[in-house]
Amino acid sequence: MLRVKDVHLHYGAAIALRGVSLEVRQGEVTCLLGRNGVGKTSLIRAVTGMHTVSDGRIEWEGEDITRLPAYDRAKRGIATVPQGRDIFPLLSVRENLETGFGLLPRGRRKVPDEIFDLFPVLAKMLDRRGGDLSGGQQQQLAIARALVIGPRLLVLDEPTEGIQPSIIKDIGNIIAMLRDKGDMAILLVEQYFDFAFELADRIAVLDRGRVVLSGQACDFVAEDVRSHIAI
Amino acid sequence: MNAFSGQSVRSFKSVVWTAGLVLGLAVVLAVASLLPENSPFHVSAFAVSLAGKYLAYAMLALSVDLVWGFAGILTLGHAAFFGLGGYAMGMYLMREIGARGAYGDASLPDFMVFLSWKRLPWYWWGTDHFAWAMLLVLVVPALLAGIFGWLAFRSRVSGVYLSIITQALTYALMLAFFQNGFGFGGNNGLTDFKDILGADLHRPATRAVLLVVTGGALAAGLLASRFIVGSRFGNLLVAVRDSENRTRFLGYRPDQVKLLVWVFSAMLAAIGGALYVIQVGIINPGEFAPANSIEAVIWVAVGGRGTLSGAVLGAILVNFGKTLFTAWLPEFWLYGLGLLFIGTTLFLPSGLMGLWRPVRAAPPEEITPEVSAPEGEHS
Amino acid sequence: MRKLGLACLLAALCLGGGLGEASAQADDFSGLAGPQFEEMSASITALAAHGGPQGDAALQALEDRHLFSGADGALFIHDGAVCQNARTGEAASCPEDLKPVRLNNRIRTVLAGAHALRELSSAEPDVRLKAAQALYARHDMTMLPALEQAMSTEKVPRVHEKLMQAHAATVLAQAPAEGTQATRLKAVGYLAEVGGLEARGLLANVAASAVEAPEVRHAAQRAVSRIDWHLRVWSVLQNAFYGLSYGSVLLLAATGLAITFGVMGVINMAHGEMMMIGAYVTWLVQQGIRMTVPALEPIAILIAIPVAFVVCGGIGVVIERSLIRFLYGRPLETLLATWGLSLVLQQVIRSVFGPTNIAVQTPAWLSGSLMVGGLDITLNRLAILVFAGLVLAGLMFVLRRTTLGLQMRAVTQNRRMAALMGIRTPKVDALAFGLGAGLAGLAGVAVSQIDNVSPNLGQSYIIDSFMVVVFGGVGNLWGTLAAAMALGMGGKVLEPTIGAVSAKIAILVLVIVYIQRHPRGMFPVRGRGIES
Amino acid sequence: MTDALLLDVRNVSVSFDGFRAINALSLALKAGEMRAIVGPNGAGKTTMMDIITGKTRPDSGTVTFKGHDLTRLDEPVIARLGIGRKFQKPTVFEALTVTENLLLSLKGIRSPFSVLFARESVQERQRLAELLSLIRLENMADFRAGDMSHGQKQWLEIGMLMGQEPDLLLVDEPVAGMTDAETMATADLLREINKTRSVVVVEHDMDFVRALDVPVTVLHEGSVLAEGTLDEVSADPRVIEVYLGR
Amino acid sequence: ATPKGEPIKVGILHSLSGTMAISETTLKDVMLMLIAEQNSKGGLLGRPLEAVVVDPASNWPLFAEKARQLLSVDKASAVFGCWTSVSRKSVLPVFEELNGILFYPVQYEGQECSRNIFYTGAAPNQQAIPAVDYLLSEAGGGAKRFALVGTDYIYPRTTNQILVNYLKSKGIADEDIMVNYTPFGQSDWQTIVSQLKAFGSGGKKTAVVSTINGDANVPFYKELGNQGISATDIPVMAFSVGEEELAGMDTKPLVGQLAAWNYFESIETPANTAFIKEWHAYTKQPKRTTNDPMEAHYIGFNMWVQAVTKAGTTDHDKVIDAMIGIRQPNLTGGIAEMLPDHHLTKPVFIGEIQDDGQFSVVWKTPALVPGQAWSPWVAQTKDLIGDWRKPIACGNYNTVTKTCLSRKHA
Ligand SMILES: Nc1ncnc2c1ncn2[C@@H]1O[C@H](COP(=O)(O)OP(=O)(O)OP(=O)(O)O)[C@@H](O)[C@H]1O
Ligand SMILES: Nc1ncnc2c1ncn2[C@@H]1O[C@H](COP(=O)(O)OP(=O)(O)OP(=O)(O)O)[C@@H](O)[C@H]1O
Ligand SMILES: NC(N)=O
Ligand SMILES: [Mg+2]
Ligand SMILES: [Mg+2]
Repeated sequence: MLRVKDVHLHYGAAIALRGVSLEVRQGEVTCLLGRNGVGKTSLIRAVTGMHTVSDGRIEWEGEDITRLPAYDRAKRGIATVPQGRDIFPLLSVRENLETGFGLLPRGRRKVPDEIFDLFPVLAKMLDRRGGDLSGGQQQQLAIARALVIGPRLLVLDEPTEGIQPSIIKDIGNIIAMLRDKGDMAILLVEQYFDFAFELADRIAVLDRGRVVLSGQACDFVAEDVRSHIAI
Repeated sequence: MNAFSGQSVRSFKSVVWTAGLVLGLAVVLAVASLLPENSPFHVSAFAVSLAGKYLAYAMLALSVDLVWGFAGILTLGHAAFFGLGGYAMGMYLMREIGARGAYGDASLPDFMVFLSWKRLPWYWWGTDHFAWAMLLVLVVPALLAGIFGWLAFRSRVSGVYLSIITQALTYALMLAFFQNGFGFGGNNGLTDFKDILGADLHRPATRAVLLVVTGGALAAGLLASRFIVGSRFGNLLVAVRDSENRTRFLGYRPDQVKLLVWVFSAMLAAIGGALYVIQVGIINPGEFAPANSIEAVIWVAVGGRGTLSGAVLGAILVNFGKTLFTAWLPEFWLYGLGLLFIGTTLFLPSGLMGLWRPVRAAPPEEITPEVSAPEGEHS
Repeated sequence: MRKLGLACLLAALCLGGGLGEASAQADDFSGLAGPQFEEMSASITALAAHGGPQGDAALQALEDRHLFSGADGALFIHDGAVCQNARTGEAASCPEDLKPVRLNNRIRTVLAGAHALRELSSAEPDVRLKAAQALYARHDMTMLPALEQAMSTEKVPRVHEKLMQAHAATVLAQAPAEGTQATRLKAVGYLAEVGGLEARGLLANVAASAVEAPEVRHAAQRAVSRIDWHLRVWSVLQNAFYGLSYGSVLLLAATGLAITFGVMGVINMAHGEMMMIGAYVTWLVQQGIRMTVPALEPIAILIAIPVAFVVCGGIGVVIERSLIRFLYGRPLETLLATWGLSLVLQQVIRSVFGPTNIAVQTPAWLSGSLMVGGLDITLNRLAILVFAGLVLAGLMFVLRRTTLGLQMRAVTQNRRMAALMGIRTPKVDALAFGLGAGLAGLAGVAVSQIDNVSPNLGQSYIIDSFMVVVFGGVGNLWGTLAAAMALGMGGKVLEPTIGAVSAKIAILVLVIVYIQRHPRGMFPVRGRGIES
Repeated sequence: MTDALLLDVRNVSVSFDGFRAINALSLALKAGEMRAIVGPNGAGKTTMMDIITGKTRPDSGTVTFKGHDLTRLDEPVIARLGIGRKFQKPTVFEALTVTENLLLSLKGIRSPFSVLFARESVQERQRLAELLSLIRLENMADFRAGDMSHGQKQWLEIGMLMGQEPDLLLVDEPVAGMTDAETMATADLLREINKTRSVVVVEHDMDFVRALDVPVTVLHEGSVLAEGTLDEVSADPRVIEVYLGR
Repeated sequence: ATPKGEPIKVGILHSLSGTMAISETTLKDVMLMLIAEQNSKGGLLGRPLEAVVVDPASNWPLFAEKARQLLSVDKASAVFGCWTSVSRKSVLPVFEELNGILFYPVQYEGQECSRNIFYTGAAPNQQAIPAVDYLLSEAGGGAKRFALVGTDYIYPRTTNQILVNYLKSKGIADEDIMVNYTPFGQSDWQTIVSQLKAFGSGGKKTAVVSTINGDANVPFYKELGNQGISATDIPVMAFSVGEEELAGMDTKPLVGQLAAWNYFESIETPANTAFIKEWHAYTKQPKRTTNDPMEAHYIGFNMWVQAVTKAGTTDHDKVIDAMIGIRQPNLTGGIAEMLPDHHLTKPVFIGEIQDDGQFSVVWKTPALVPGQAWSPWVAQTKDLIGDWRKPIACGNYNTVTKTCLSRKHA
């Protein structure tokens, strides 16, 4: 279980998170919602280790990981699909998928076939440079890349951005499937409300660096939540 | 990154200050050098010539900062323009010697007599006229920069590719000027100058005037540069520097934008070179050595890239340090200089100017070093 | 003043401006005691002709620098332990004030001739063949009788062949005499067959000679033009080899930079200094081995290869951890820091080893050259060519086929994302920089075999290295290879016609023009991710 | 509004290393028209915009805009002819502030010399204020663009596109990363713009496309798969198969 | 007696960093040794000598700046310095302007005669011409074809210009002279060495005269060795290769190659032996070599000491005048005399490289050769002499027209 406790985060003098607390449980999808610039990505950065927090505490599976560098968190099973995709532009699709192999025991260094079932286009383009892919293809690659390392916590920052509707549906299905396996915790940031609301077990709504609403998804009515993230 | 960002354009008051300071300092030193030698305020001719050299170097640094700090062109060959300006000035000074050379030849400089040349090569014609020589100081480097820049920017040569061809350019010039057959005195270059516009170069008054002229030129250069990078054009430069392609889709021609500063910068460097040669008394192909251009970049980095005043400050301080170290610690000064460069990068990422100009980027300790850096252009 | 006058006199004596010294025993040996080179040469000729075994021994000793002269023209052969009287061969106790008998080039020439003559009668055909070869090159008319004698007894065809050639050369080297026209004509034909520079020289003389019979002269002229044509053909290949070899030096110098700069994006101005350290390590290894296990001396250079790689690599890791790692994302600042570093490293080496050149030995098996047809392939260059190829192949393997290679590329393309994928970026950075520095060290080992090793070594390679990496297309090893070879070949093709200086300028201008047409080098990294 | 063709893409093809990204694509746009383009990831939508704006040269085919053959022109010229573009991945000048970004985009001065001597005019100031409020970044006017969140950059880029006042706007995925409410607002904005200008929009958000209420072109594997109203194309089984999913 | 009073300052203007440090550092060290020795002998005029060391860093304009500093800030009574001709050319105007004294210890191209410079190295007629004489002679192999290879700068260019004229006067035909220049720091000699090889196969005895600059020599000789050119085939006569350069090379393949100098470490005279011993003791390096420019500084320094003693003052004008005619024994025998043109009389030696990194002298000029500032083998200067004695007192006096070309260096 991931526990974020009273986390503050600054960019220089600017403050992006002011005491955010959050829990993400195994076998659940926790959905983070909020308007542009309220700090969703910042929270993801804090959790994955892309940015050090100025105050507060982050625990994963009972261990304090607040000060661990990103690669050590990855080693503990945290995989990330960052906003903006962050594909390695000059590595081939295959190589992009293999960048996480260092975390796997030698025998398991193989891209699982399910991934190509889910994203058939990647199988066709294994030798194309990541940077040459279309935006949506890159997004698919980013998700696939995160799944390759077999994470226990999957962090997704707007994973449906730029993806065609049919594949969004597939992604929804796979997230649901991963959740249903029960051993994976999923933290999902999403603007696509219907998509998020349908998947979410828990919901947290951010506004200006604070959690303004949180709880079990089933406790909320969609329109209430929507109103919190309206302009 | 410590580099100049658009917003700081408006906080450029320091440039005006620096210009005034530089000019004032030059005037004070010049006047003090003319005081009688026993006066407590007397400044030696040596100090005046040193100051003149520093200010000339500062012009080179300024010109580098303009293209590197603002247009993002890391030039590793700017000394080429400095040297060309210097040679043009040297040609005039050489001709001024007239029949006072070792061989007493009124029309041919010594080294030509020495190599049994019979006639002045065509490119030396008219160099006995000050005005023509000054025109050459400006036009030759501008022309070279123009052609070079036009071709390079138009075909979108950028980044290290541009850096390396600027280096190749100055290296090629160095080798060419080394050749005796090239008509510029080979390795020895041009030296042993006597006077300028009839004024004896060895007289304190002449030196004082030259120092003031250099100070004035530098101040003018600073103000002109400020004008160029100030306001909207400065923003455009930054835009071109950070995302050249994006400016194209807005309808700008980044090649022309860059060419404009590039040529201006070359001319600035050339003026610096011309003033340098008068006061240092020699110009030779060593000025084209790639290491010189790299050093000029380093002055800028030490002073603070993207801050015009910083370039001037960096050039003066590093060279002053060099003068001191080479005299005080002749066998260890390289340690001092090397460590200065290393220390500056580590502890003063914004250069000396960063000391009093607030750094705009997030302070490094906020971020784990390993994961903080925004990725550079993947090259 | 007086003392100095004496010194002058002494000096004059030593130099023997023509004073001559009455020797105690005027015999064939006496000239050897010097100081007159004239007499020495006469002695050698005489001893070679009829000096007997003792004469042979003395000449051999002279060649080996084991011949010493004492007072009164006494001569001793002294090789380390044993001392004997050169004239008699008896064991003797060597006096204190012995001086080695001095040689000059003329004496060496005469001595070489004498040596060859002696060996003509060796039992070993290979030795005789070498002797014949030497006599061919010497074509000294005094050798003619000995040559003819040898020819008449020689049974081994290839030796006989060589002797015939030597004979022909010797005949032609003399001025024509009455009635020798037929022999000379035959000799011309013979030499025309042999070809090569030696023969060409002799034939050219004959062709230009005014006293030569027209028939012989014309034959010689034809032979010269034929040989010239052959030489021209070979010289094309020869130049190609020079180009390859020069290119391979550039390649070696650039591979390390292809990592630190090409892959990691660090503008590593201290790259040359890492090469310099590699060269100094080579020297240290050689010295160390000489002092500890002299038997291994010939392969010291091979031992230096891994040592230099590890030492330079280690230094690279230290540099990365203490300096470079603070500068990621500020690629241009690495220029400043590494420039400072290069100044410091140069001065450290200057302080420790002194400012002057140090002598790195070239082992015998790397010296000299291999003749392949008309192609002269120098062994050290060949070794560097092969070495460069191996290094490049190894590097390709590491980058393309190993996890480290993939991680290195990932880290430099997107450091933050790489960390998110669990890549230990600090370790990868350190290893990558270490690899680059280690490769520079390897280049240093190679360069120590052809260039001078001084604190300035790095400075002379840094510009070319950057040029190669950039010209080839940053981040592409094939590009680095192509660029190194293109620059090497280009330079060597131009050099014979326009000279080294202009060739260098021309190459620089060509690079500038080429980059204008191909703004991302020879092997550009393309794609939509790249700003075009 | 005339019926004359503003943009005429005809039979255009382009391949990258043998991969045919655009395959004999034709597309025509009348002046004042707005067109939505949808299609699977990798269908060639962005590439098509690259071709129109001069970033990519087609291997064959012609692109005509106001009578000019765009395949012969380079980016700045095309931009000056009146084509503006918003990129799929928001691209703004990160070192500049929001205001500075907008100021550079404002229609008008483009030659380096005139930029050198340009001073901010009253109209420009007014225009800037309008734009800032339009993209709701008034309180971030002096914020460095590079420090903004993803969505904020999206908005800024839309603002820059407005500032250019082009005759034809090419908008690549404008609402990616926007909330539903913002998405609707953006649709309104585009419709408003369309009153005076022509627009081509690429989007995967069907709600947004629906809100635009304009003809839709479906691209697939580099060519047009279907054309019509949204309802028409959504009913097309091929479109469902390759794009919408069941 | 321990010297007392205001120290007399002696400037040392040699590069301690950069490309020339390789050669010049030694000269700085030898000057420090000479000064220390002089101080232990009671100083000069009873006053101690103080060395002022600066580092012009192989940067020519910096030479001028440092010269100015030594003369105007440190008030150096004499300066010992420079190696390359360009560094000398760069400081010359400064020395003339501030009326300083410079001792220049390196063989050079001549064609210069300043009142403020004492040229203690060889002029072309004290090195190049005798060397070629040797090569032409029977003893030297009787070469009939010459390849003049050099680094592309003024010293080789001028020397070769002089040599070409000289060789032609000796009946060597144009086609038997090849001239080739390379850039500084040339490290790839494959093509040039093979050209030399081909040039040497013209059927005539061929010699190479090398004015290749210091650090390009190692790769040059390595290539010679590898392409199998030995001294007995094509001898190479070098003007810039001394013991110091050899110390950085494996000399076995080079045995027999030649160099022309006015001093060799291997020449055994009591004075030289003592000098070498002192050098080893001073540097605490028992293997450190000595070389020709060091001897030049030794002579120059001792001459200056004599001249100051004679003049009784360090006043520059008086010392300059006192210098002419000062005699100082060479380390290798004979007496060096300061001539009116500020050059020395020197013996000229030809040495062959030995496998121990030393030279063995194989020839020497029968008498000391007086240095000529202006070469008689160059049309423009054949009538010029320098004579700084009154009444001529000029550096470029035309013996035909009986006038000074200019008062330039007066
Ligand atoms: N590198 C940075 N430096 C300074 N400020 C930043 C930086 N990154 C983000 N911010 C600011 O922090 C705030 C939160 O940004 P964050 O990226 O977390 O927003 P978000 O909720 O993910 O928005 P979006 O939906 O647009 O992605 C924003 O106001 C943004 O301007
Ligand atoms: N430079 C290139 N090299 C190789 N393939 C490329 C290149 N540029 C584009 N492609 C390929 O061309 C196809 C079209 O890409 P494009 O970006 O136009 O798609 P798109 O329709 O915009 O998709 P998305 O909806 O995902 O943004 C993709 O399959 C992409 O991988
Ligand atoms: N004077 C010299 N050797 O440059
Ligand atoms: Mg976000
Ligand atoms: Mg797209």
